[in-house]
Amino acid sequence: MAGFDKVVSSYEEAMAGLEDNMTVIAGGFGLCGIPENLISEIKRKGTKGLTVVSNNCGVDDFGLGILLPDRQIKKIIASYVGENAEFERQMMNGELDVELTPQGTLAEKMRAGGAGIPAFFTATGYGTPVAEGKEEREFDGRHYILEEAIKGDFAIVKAWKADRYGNLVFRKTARNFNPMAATAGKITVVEVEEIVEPGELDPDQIHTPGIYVNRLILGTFEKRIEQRTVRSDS
Amino acid sequence: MAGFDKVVSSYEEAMAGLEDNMTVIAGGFGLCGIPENLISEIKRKGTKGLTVVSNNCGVDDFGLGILLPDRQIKKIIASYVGENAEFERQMMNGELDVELTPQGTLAEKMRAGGAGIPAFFTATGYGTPVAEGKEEREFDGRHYILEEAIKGDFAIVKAWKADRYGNLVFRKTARNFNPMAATAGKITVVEVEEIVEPGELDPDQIHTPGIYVNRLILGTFEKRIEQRTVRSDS
Amino acid sequence: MALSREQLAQRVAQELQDGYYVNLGIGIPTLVANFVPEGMEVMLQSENGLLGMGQFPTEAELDADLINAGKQTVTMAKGASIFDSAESFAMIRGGHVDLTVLGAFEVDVNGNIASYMIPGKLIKGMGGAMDLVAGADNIIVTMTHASKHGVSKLLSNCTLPLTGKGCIKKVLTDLAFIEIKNGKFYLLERAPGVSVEEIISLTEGELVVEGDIPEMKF
Amino acid sequence: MALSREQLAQRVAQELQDGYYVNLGIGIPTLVANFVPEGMEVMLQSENGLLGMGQFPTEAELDADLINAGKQTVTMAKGASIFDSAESFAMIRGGHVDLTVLGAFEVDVNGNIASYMIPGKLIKGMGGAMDLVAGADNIIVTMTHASKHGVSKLLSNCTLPLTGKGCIKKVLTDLAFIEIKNGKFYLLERAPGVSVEEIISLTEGELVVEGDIPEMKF
Repeated sequence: MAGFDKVVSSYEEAMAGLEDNMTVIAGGFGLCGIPENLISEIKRKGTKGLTVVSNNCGVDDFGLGILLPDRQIKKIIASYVGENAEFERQMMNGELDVELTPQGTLAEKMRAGGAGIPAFFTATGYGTPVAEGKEEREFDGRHYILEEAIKGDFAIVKAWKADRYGNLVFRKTARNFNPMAATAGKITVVEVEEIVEPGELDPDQIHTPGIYVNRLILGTFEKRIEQRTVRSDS
Repeated sequence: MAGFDKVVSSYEEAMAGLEDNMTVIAGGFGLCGIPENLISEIKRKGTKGLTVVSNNCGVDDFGLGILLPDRQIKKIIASYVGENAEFERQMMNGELDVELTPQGTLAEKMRAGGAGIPAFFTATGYGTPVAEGKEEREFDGRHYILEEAIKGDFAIVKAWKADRYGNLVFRKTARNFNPMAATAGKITVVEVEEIVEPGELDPDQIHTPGIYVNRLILGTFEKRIEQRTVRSDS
Repeated sequence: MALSREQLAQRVAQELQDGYYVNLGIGIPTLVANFVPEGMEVMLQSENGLLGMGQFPTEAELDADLINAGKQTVTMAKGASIFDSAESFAMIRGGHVDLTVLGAFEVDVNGNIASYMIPGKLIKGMGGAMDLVAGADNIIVTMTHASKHGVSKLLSNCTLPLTGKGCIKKVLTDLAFIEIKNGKFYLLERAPGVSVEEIISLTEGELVVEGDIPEMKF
Repeated sequence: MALSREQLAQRVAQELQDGYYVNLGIGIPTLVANFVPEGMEVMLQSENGLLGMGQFPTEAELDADLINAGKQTVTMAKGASIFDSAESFAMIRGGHVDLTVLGAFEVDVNGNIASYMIPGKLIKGMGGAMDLVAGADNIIVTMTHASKHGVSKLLSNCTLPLTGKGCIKKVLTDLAFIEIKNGKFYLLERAPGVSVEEIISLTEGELVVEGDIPEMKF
């Protein structure tokens, strides 16, 4: 079964082939469901000039934010980039190219990239700065703009469980952008909390089929919480 | 919890409001995962002039095929319409308008209809009869055609299990077009083999969230097999 | 008296209906969940991939894998479902959410809304706001009627970069409940004790006042 | 001797690689699954929503909810996954399937393929064939080289309605294995005992024969 066994044994191996100026699509929303160790490996490698596609850019010392101090990110395509002082500094100084993209459009652009859809129309962003330079068209009396797909040289993904074939299961809202990211990478690398044998996952309950996954690695995760909100136990 | 309880108690109630000349989107592939009792109810009602969107049109005496003898279907949008003598007769005589649509394009048109995407580009069908009258465009040196979304006045869906809120779980390849159909109906009606209480389904394992479902009915199913192929037990 | 944050939320809650799927933005909209009328059930959609958001977790329930669109830890209500971001915005963009409530910096008489960016000052991104205003039919914008310095936020033309064009029909401010149609604001209700004159003076865009304007009821 | 159906399948199977995700069309392509080389694993994609198709079921295993794209009852292989039709064609259209094998009525020197319709005779629809030929980089078409009456099916221009334009690069017929490039057919291999002359005579489109053409090995 060697052919479908996607498991690699080191993070170095997991991110092998990542080169300067590549495009990396990352799953995660805020700090939830981010491929934290794959990001750390990119920091360790010191790869530069990256275009990163991710809903957010982490915080100053966690998530994609850790790639900022060494200026590893040249450009980021994201929907929301608050909560990060170094990010703001680089953006304001023009050291970092930021392409703000509506969250739903971003998700759909990743899905389209993986699904062989080069472009689609959406009402989102019509008449706003997002529409600048994009084709506009009416369907049934409503206005839409044309948005193009996004593909990455690498996609980095965090799942909960996987079998060795790369079939993935996500947990709660840590799913978010991860399934779309997984489809849109030329090389898709996934880190997970548990790896089981093929056949152990219910085929009806697999969120991402292994066909999208090239490399799989078992990790341990900090899972930092960005907004810790609790109620009293009463 | 009345507001989210989607369960109705009769097939009459399930299909109430279906009128002549409406568009009905149906889940199912071949005879697998078809909403067989909802189709029977349409036959019983005698609704005429329907535009039906479904991958196939059943066989002569089962599935959507049973709507043919009384000429209830005016037009069908499908990818494959073999195995049905009455269908062929009506099509050849020009009594039935058939819009052949590639299977993947059909699935994506339904998804787009439910997802607020009025149109998308696909390479499928470029340079073929399917492309006639459609816009063509190049992206990165490849040719694509523009396909528009499909929406229905009704969507009829077969799922395996549901909770009373309309959260759906499908079983094996009976899933097929059902999840997309469910998103694309103004009124989405679902028949299932089992209804459980809200909270009994694992939120991570729901295939179709209840927000897409308007009516839910418990049914019993013949589940006819179109191509019974078995191997010996050895 | 201008409405408090709680009163704003309370008034919005009067627009809820039993069985509504609702998306509540960050800030005042979030408070609406506290005022769902007795005997009524609504289900909260969180655009990061959760339908059926519950209350905040206890310490024991705290789960880093379960957050809302504001990145706060939450729980799931009974009958909740989880999905990916593409599915979540298919729901939103496809018009399946019954009511969306969100804040704004400015709205104008043409239903334009500006809510995500102040050039040179605040550039954090639109998150899901552009999808929410473009996808929903039924949107209530909650905002203060004017700045602390008395500068109206209900304008003839938005001055800030738009979040959406021609998509807002209802605005609830701390002073008034307003409908937008035919390129004008229509005054529907006023906050208790707030005069029509005060509302007129703080509304820069054309405001139509027809007949007696009732006070909001709580 | 022209290849048998089994030999066609056997020759296609030589193009498989360990770890390939493969979509096999109805008919001869389906037989390829029987000739997967020893020690090699491939996973079969069925476009109705199954990755990891197994063999036909026993009577005891028979399940109306588990069929393949030919509507035959099947089983699942270990590590299989199930998904909806949109996801299935996202996989196909997005180029994630490593090899697609399907039949045809005609192909031509420009890589066009006609496989789904004979006007006035056979109008059953394209099913997933148009998506498969448009989405895959690596396609092998299996077909008979000519009709029973000796009419070539390898043409300068397809005469039947196209399934796809410019998307076919490899054709295996009962007589020859052919590559399509630069607007020409290139003869790569011939069936055992079939002469180059016979292939030339039954190929209507321009056929390039360079050097010695080896016989297929089985």
